[in-house]
Amino acid sequence: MPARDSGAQVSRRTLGQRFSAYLAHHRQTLFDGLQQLGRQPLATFMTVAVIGIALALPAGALVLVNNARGLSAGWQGTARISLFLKNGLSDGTVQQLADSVRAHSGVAAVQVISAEQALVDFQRRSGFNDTLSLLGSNPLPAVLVVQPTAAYTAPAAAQQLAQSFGALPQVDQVRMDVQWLKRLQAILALLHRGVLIVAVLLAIAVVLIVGNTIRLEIENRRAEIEVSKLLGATDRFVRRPFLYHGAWYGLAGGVLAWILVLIGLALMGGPVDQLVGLYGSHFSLSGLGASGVLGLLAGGIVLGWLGSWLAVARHLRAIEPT
Amino acid sequence: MPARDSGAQVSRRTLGQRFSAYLAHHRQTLFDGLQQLGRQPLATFMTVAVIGIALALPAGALVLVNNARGLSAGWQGTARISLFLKNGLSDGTVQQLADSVRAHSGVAAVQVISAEQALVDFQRRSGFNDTLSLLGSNPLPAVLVVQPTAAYTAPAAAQQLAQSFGALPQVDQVRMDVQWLKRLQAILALLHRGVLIVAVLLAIAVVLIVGNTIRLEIENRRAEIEVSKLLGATDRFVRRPFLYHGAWYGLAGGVLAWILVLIGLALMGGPVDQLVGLYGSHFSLSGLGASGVLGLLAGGIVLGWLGSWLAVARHLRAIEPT
Amino acid sequence: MIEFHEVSKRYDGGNEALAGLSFTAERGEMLFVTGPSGAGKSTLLKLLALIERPSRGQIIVNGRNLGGLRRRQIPHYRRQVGVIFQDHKLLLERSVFDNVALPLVIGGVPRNEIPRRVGAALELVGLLHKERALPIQLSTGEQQRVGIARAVISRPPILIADEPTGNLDPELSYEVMRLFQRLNQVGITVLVASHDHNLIRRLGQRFISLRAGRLVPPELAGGAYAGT
Amino acid sequence: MIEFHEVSKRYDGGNEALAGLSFTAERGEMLFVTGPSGAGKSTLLKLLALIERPSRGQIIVNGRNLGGLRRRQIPHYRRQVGVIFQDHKLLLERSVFDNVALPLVIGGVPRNEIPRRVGAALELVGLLHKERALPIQLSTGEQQRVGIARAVISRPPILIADEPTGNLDPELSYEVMRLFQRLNQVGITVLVASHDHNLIRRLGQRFISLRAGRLVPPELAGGAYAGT
Ligand SMILES: Nc1ncnc2c1ncn2[C@@H]1O[C@H](COP(=O)(O)OP(=O)(O)OP(=O)(O)O)[C@@H](O)[C@H]1O
Ligand SMILES: Nc1ncnc2c1ncn2[C@@H]1O[C@H](COP(=O)(O)OP(=O)(O)OP(=O)(O)O)[C@@H](O)[C@H]1O
Ligand SMILES: [Mg+2]
Ligand SMILES: [Mg+2]
Repeated sequence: MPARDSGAQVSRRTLGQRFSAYLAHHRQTLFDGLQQLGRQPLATFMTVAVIGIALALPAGALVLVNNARGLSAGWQGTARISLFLKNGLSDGTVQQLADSVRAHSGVAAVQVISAEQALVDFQRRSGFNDTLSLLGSNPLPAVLVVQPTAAYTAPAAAQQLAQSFGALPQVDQVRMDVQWLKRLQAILALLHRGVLIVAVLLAIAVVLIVGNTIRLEIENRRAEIEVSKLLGATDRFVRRPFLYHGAWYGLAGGVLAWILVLIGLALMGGPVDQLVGLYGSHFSLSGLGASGVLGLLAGGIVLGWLGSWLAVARHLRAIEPT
Repeated sequence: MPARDSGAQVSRRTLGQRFSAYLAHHRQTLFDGLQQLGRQPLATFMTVAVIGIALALPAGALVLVNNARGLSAGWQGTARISLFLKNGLSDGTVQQLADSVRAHSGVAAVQVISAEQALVDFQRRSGFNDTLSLLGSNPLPAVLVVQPTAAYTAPAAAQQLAQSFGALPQVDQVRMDVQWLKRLQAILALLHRGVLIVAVLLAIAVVLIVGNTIRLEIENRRAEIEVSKLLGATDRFVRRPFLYHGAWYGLAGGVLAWILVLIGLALMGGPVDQLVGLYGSHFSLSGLGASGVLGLLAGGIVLGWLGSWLAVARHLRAIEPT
Repeated sequence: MIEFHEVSKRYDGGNEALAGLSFTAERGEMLFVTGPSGAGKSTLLKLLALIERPSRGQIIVNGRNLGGLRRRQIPHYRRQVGVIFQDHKLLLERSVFDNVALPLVIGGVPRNEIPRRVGAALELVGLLHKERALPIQLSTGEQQRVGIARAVISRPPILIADEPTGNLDPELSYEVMRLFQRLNQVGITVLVASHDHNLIRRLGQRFISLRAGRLVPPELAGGAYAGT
Repeated sequence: MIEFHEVSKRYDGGNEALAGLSFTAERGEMLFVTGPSGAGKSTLLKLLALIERPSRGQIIVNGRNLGGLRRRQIPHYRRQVGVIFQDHKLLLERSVFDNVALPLVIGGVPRNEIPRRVGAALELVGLLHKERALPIQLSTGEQQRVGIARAVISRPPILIADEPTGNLDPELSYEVMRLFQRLNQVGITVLVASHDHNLIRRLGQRFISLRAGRLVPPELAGGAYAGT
């Protein structure tokens, strides 16, 4: 109907005018979405709370795993290698040997326990004061306590390191405290597996929750969608408010998750301090960090948007009046 | 309008007839709810999946905590008390002492390590073969390794036990390996706190999810509620289908949670075996147990019913056409 | 049977939909309410069905003051009043059968009695063949007739109908009104809001006329109709 | 402008709502469609608004075969057709203003133009004072008029109306029809489904008559009306 005065109205508008109207609709939809959330505060809070909880759990788990890594790094002290030296080496030779061991790339620190010091220790620990003082000479050897670097803390690597030191001519015997390390790593593997299961479940849950909420909302706004389509609205026009809506939910859920993680960390602080105190290491729980917070919020928005998209895509056609 | 033929219809029915109609409505509503879930399989699955995940996490956490308790009981072996006896006691005296220690109510087992055995052990572990063979006599004492009963495993109780044995005249020194125990207990405290936080969050989540779903469903069925009320339906009549609906959701969520816990346990089996292997203890993961499964299903139903109730109570009045 | 005493209704928006309205409908009477769009006809019927409460004045139904009914008593009262709504208010996800059966289910009628009575009610409005259809599969006039079947199925002593023939052709409108007359003849008090002056005149029933929430004196109302 | 060629519509339920219907409405014509409840009037208009697709036959609008429109083109086509629905289809949570503005928002009309045009459209149907109200705060007749304002606001070249006066009193009905006539006089093609034979006769417009999905010859149809 090209020449008709009344009908050509819409298409005669300039491209610029139409684009600015388009942008205005985007802007309005964005804030309409926010307003709509505000109009039913309790309902909105319920949905946001569920999303927030679902986001907080994997985020919190991530923080814990990161902290556990830091913690196990702090426990590297346990992965010591003790080099029992041959008897009768002079203090100078021992110091020289300690320096050369210290130069190895896998070694973080070397502590020298001289034969005299070893005897004192032994006496203190065994309580054999009388017996040992009967001995004319000190039967105990000097010991080098080697602290491997982080890269050599894993049982296999530490073992390798120990073997190479065992080959040194001045070294009589090598002992390594790997038992505790193995235990720790087994516990961490267990936790890690658990956290993975939980994280996968909860990621699914977030998409389902947002999708579900948006789906039910679409049902609720079925009339609106239907009427808009009957009046000539395109699919994109109809979809837009739902996508913004989902994104707002996701963002709000992300913020709540952040707060929950902070609370969770505060609550975990006590037991962690206690645990760390037992190992005498310097360690305090680290939080999400700026990038973690940004990731959490962005993740919330993306998941919310995604859930909406899935729900809308599935239901837009179903509502099609044709 | 007592005497009128047409109007008295409803109230003239006998009580028995009305009660059986009432029961029939209950029965029908129950199965209508199930049918309705089946009519939208995907939507139903989404809601049930979210509820199932939310129920599975605290249930799984409970199973893990229970297992950890069992595991730490299996690790009691670590809480040994070593009694270093005075030098020069005869084997008979040592055996006698061992028997009297074994008689103590706090003692589960006593292992005797004679002086000779101790020397062999020491030689093997220290590598001081040559040195010690120089000694004319064995400088090492006999040792009684005491395994406390479960009741005496806690650090404080074990300490007390150790002290009482330290007072025996034949005992020279007492040593106790409580370090590891303290570590384990700190880790368990940490896990316990974490599980508690997660469980509280998820219990809230379940009620919110069911409440939210039912709330949106009520919105969706607003017309139905309104029309029913206009036709003279009581609140209870209107509420009934939603309550059954919520209960069905909860039950289905509970069943799904059960399945998820089973899968989770299967996945955790590997790392747990590895960990347990390190401690040489006999232990295998135990599941929910019959009462746990029943509790899970009942909990699901109750939470679903509760969520519905909350949502319906809040919204029934709002829909009131008056 | 139905008495309005100086009833006013002011909605939250500020509209005075009814302003001091008084009238009486005797037991077993059939009364029409007419008036232009927005005159307050639906408001009057909503007050009777307890969908709205009056701002002032009293409504007495069957000797009972509606203002004195407690919340718990409302469902029972509503079962005594069959209402045909202007917008049908059918349940879109339920079949025609289920829609018509709803008042019986709510009223606790034994299940084995229901199919027979639903069949009879649908027969009355000529829609027995649409029993299994969903409301959206019906034309608007058919929906209106389903609403009528639902309102009469529990044989309530009072029947109120809001524009029951707005979407029906003249012949069907006449038939529906004749149906109301038959129900009225077996003793049901009937109140119908309608614009259809021709039809009302043809039926020869008593009517009251509203304008802006007030009663228009019969002489004036009659005059207005003659002009259309 | 509008041509139906042997159009049939059989719904999933098995009803043949239209059976081989053919007719033409010229550009700039005003045509009424009458017929009893269930005759297929709404179905005819739904086919025109692309709410339903014909089972057989072709519909040509403005030289374009509707069967050839792709999904993407449907929204643009719909903006060329103003529809007044039998059940209003107003958005219940939006104000009257927002409801009437919706076609402009969808059509991408600049925001500053909207209030003026909404005002003008509401003025046409006499509801400017209800601009801020929600649909449920209106009487049914007022809702119907809001639907009319929404349909005409974007000045579509084709206007189709399904029973636009079913809930209006005779005077208002006449005014609304006169409004359609004025729109028709500025070149809009108007198609109206209505039961109101008196009104159609009074307006003196051309009409076609349906019965069970078929065209009734004008002589017979005229005879039928005379009887009411
Ligand atoms: N979606 C549908 N599915 C199945 N049957 C339908 C559907 N819509 C309409 N029908 C049937 O098609 C026939 C024509 O319906 P239509 O709505 O076109 O009638 P109408 O002329 O508009 O009637 P009224 O004046 O009562 O509005 C009716 O018998 C109706 O039951
Ligand atoms: N819920 C409401 N809130 C505010 N105003 C209302 C409400 N319902 C009705 N009104 C107003 O009260 C007046 C009377 O409305 P009512 O529905 O009673 O008219 P009516 O006589 O039934 O009209 P119609 O013939 O168009 O259905 C109208 O002006 C209407 O706008
Ligand atoms: Mg009305
Ligand atoms: Mg129709």
